[in-house]
Amino acid sequence: MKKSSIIRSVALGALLAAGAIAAPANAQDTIYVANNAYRTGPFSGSGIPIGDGMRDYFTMLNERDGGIGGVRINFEECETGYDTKKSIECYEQAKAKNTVVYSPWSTGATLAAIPRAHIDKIPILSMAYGLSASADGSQFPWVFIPPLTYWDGASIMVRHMANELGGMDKLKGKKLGLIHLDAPFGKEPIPVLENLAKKYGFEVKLYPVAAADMQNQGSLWLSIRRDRPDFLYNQGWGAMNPTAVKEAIKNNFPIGKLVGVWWAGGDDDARAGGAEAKGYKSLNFNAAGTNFPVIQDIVKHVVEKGKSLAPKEKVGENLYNRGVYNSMLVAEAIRNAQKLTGKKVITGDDMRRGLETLNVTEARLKEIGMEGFAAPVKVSCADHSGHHKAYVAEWDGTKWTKGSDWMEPLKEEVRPLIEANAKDYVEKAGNWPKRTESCEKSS
Amino acid sequence: MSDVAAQPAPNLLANGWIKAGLIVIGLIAAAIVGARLDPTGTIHAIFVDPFNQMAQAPDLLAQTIWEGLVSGVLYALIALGFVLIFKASGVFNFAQGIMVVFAALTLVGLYEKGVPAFLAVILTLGVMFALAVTIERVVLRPLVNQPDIILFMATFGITYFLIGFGESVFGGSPKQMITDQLYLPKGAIDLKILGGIVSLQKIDIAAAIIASLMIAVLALFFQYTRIGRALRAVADSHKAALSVGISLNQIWVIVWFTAGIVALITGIMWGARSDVSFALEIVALKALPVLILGGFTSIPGAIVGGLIIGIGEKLGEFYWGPLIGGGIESWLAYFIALGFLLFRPQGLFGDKIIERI
Amino acid sequence: MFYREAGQYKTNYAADMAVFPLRQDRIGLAVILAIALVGVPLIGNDFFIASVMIPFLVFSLAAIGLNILTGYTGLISLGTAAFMGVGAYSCYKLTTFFPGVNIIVLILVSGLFSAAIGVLFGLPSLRIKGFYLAVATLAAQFFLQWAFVRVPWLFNYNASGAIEVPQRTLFGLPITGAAATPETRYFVCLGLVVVLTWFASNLVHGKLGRSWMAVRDMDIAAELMGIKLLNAKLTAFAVSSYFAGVAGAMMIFLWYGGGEANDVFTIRLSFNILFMVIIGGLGSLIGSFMGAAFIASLPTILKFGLPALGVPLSGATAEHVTFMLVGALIIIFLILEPHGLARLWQIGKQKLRTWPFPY
Amino acid sequence: MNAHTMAVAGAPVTHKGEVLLSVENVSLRFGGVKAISDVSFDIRKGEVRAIIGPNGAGKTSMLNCINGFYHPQEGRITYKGVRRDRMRPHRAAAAGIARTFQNVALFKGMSTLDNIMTGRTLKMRKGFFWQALRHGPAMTEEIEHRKVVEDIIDFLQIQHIRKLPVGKLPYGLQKRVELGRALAMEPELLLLDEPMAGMNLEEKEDMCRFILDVNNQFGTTIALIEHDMGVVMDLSDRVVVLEYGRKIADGTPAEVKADQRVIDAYLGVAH
Repeated sequence: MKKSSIIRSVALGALLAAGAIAAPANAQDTIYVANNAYRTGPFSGSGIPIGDGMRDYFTMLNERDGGIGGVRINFEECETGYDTKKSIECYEQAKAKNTVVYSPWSTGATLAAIPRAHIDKIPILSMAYGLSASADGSQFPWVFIPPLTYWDGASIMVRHMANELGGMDKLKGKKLGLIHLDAPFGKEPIPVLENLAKKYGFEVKLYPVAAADMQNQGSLWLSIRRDRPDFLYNQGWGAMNPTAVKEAIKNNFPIGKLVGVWWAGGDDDARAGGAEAKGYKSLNFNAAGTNFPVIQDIVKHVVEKGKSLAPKEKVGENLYNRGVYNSMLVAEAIRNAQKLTGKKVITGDDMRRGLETLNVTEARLKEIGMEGFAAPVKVSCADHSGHHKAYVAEWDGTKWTKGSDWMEPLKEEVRPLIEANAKDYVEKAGNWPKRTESCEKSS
Repeated sequence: MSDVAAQPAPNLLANGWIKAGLIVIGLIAAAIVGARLDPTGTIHAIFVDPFNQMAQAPDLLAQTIWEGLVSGVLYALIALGFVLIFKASGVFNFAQGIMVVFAALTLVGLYEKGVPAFLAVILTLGVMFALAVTIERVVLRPLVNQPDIILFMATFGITYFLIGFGESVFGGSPKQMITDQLYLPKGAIDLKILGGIVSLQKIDIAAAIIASLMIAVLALFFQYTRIGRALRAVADSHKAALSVGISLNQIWVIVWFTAGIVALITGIMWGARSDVSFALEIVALKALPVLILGGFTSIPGAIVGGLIIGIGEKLGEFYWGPLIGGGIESWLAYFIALGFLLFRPQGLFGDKIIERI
Repeated sequence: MFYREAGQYKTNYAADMAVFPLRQDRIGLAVILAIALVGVPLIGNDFFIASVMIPFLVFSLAAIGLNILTGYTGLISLGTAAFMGVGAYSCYKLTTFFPGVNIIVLILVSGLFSAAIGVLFGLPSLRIKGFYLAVATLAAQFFLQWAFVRVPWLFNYNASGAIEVPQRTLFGLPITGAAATPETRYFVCLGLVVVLTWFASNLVHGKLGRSWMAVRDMDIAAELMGIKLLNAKLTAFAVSSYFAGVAGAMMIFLWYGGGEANDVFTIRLSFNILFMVIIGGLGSLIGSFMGAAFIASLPTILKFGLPALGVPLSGATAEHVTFMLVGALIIIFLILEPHGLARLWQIGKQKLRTWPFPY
Repeated sequence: MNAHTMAVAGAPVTHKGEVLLSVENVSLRFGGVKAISDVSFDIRKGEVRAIIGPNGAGKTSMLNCINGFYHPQEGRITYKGVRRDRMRPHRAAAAGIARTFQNVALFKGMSTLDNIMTGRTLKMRKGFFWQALRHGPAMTEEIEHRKVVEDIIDFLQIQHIRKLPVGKLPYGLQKRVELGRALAMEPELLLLDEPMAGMNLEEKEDMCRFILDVNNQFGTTIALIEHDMGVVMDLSDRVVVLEYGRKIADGTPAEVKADQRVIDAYLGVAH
């Protein structure tokens, strides 16, 4: 009898729990913001600082200002472990709880959520990740990808290369290697790089890294030694990045020529290389460090009160600040939506309007204590990304510093590709809902 | 019933080696003919070009082989943990990979908590011993005499438990291995030979030396100690060993502890090459083709298998991988193992299986 | 007491050979089907149907597939996820080539491609046995996973590398694509799973099933009975991969609704399905369902259910606890009953039969 | 007895003379170990042929050669006039050779009924799709063969264990089920490897009766390995004696009993 009673109690518990999921506990005086996070799994090294930054900014707003526009933010994390199955569950939960915005935090989760969001009318904010084509607001009214896409990133990489060499015309005959995770995320930059290579006469070499071999890149770096590329662009994530930095040092590849996408800019990624990693670069659109009023406020209102999950020395690291930056976009969009609608508690559709007219100016950045922390961001009805500037950050051995000026992406190259791809996506999906949402006059 | 077809033919093909030889000869012949007929096309790219590359840049070839050798040693170390446990308890220990991560994490975690490096090593060994005792008490003892697949599943349970436990204690973020504190060498020796540079990382050399030492120690341990003899007895037959008064429970603890030590050393070495994170658990799967090649019960098999797989996959990826887009390293090892297996189903060092009935 | 078969006489062999010869079992089955058809859609909300029930059905089908191979034929496979992937990608290609054909037909046909690939990777099984074979199936897992990324034809050269699920309808009602409601998708899944489970049950109770089990229990004796080992093993691979393939197609088309599919069919998924089969009970179709409920649905229910019940467990901690709990439960169940949940169920039935007397 | 099984083997096969299977100069080695060296004998249609000898004499290896499980390196095996020393076991089964094993080789996870039903595998012809439906022709076929199997169950008096998994049955019953499974194949030649090992007297008597019935009623030719000399003398028509892989005697039970080499072999006299 003992065995079967265990089974029965487990079954009973399961039923109770299943029933309890049904009731979304959403009080009326808060705004519910769902956020995926991955504090577990092979990518947790990158996921933890980002999650902490996202969380701490909202906690700070609640503590300092009592929320946004007088409404507290009910910020809830859903653990995905960077697993698409779990992220779909998280999406369903976010939907059941009437979230105003959904941050998928992985390209796979974004791709799975995009078709649903159009039916469920939930805005997706995939900040500089996800489907590049979704920057086309006329086809993807519910998806936002500010401040720039992977394709913009790749074009900035080419611009950086040209700057280092002394002009676009110097690109001819050069070799650019792309180390990338062998998955859709990693392969994103390929079309843009290939187009640009044709145009400027340089060569692109691909070095794919299978997810299972993220920490086992020996033969890949041998190929790099053989091919001797002039520059390397690393579209990597998680455990792949520190390994790449170490291997570059090991194989005597000039570390200053290795440039990571913004996700390869973790402090731990660079730290893995020790002193020799000095000069490692990564694209970036937010500043690292604690020397900003906003970070100081977080330290004061959150970290020092013991309400943060992050250890104090990790606050202000690059990826932590990236999380803060993402939360800032969400918060500003909420504020914007409140202003547009005059409501305090907004809905998903209000949030979409808020995002479509998002305009964080230099002055506004200063107001929220982010002067010099990031570049201004403006999103429009047609352009859901903005294709904003980024800069090249450089690791000085202990922290990330600004290694270049802000650079514009090659928008004229990227935008037509985005529109063509958006059309292609919509055609293949069949019966894709036509945009019916009207654009705001004010934008 | 007409059975003319059942006339016996001289069955040379029954011998695996002859069959393998014939196939290899056939392939080479086809390749040579093909390459002649088609000097620039696919066949040339597959059968001629890679060898040209090898001849033109012998330094890169040497480097590739060295890289293969080093990762082979590390695969072999993981495989060694499997073999030890399989020999003594017949358990196919899937948890060996996570034990590597867990041991390395414990070491680094303790160091981060302020424990001096070498004390941390000793404490980690203590933790691995406690783990071995716990596994024996909680998992193996109640499951004694169950079919292999059940024990195999139980090690999956251990894996899941250790993932959750490890992450909740040490956190999920990757950690730096404390190489300096353990006096492990850094930097590289650059040999100017073969018309280029062959760069040997000192940590890799250390890994190879430590692995060889450990294998030697294990061999001596098995050969000359009382416990070693008992282990071999258990490996041959549980029942016979029991009947001469060997305590199975004690043996299991010892063996799992030994596997834990191997795991710690593996973890330090792998950790020094990249970093200590849960992603390492996936690399541990590479030990499976190594086991297949070497046979589940042979320690020399694990070593030789590791080297074959390590060198084979590096050469394959480096010289042939680009032909089909690269990244073939993720599956090449399994195909190499599968290829060997078709000719020797018992592995390179296993005894020929005679089926009795 | 509650579960007496006394008084139920069989007057012909057909009745005796029925899958559920007992009246109580038949009533039980009818009740379960009624709950699945009426109860779940009525009571469950969208979250429950989309995140608990649909995954449960999809995994049950995959587990049945693996159970045919591992439980009935005794061949361990660690490549189930890859075979599921073959089904998903075939279905995607089929929807591109035959946009007019009903999606349910395409899902069923895509299993055939998976079966063919399964047979190909099953060929070594004649020479390789046991754990050695398990590792051979890993070759399939890693190779196919690589192919899903590396062969752009498979995902129609989409820049995103993802499978996009087009909208398809049945009787005018969308059943795939984002516009399909969870209820509709659930009913389609339920229909497919019920029909395919019925096929599976027929197969394992017939000549083929007996050949598989004979190969599993003693391959040498089976061959002396005139069973061709290669045929038996390859049909097992084919049928098993067919089920896996259909489950994979269902997974992408009816559950995920598109996305980065190579990211889905990973080794982890293969392991999970193996857990389901072993925890549920090797060689038991009912066990496959129980295993799927245990391994796939329990973590979801724990993760979302406990916070909803007021247990302060969230984010990473919940994930860690889930991992530890699943690990511990696997070990506990193996110790309590190595033959899986299905055997526990049988013991429970036996108890009910004799209750309130001990014998 | 039942009409059905009778009908299958009802042909007049009483003349014991025609050679059904002949073994000529067969040798079998495992690596360097010679299990059988240069053995020749024949089995005639309808007879009960016993193979006896001390442990390790190569008796089981001999049976394994006959049904294709081992392939002898030298010599030839001819069955019904066709050479077949290289065939696979399933071909032997198709040609009408069935067998039981020294250590019961039943399918332990299956019921008695299913075990015996596997014996009918070769006789069932309905394809995959009918099986998947389990209606119509496939069901008719199942029922038809179930009837045959029920007849065998009746014959062996194992009705009560019909639905039990065989793994949990007592040894004597397992042996009986195994015989039933072999009979279900309706073999022409039945190889029995120590069918009475480990049985008590009563069980042995039952088993003897079954073997004789099979031989008499269905005319099945039987080759039998047995250690119990009493049983061998009672049952068999002719006996071949092996020692250390060599044949040392061949003849009627009476002749063999009187052979000095056989007596030495059994009493362990040094040669």
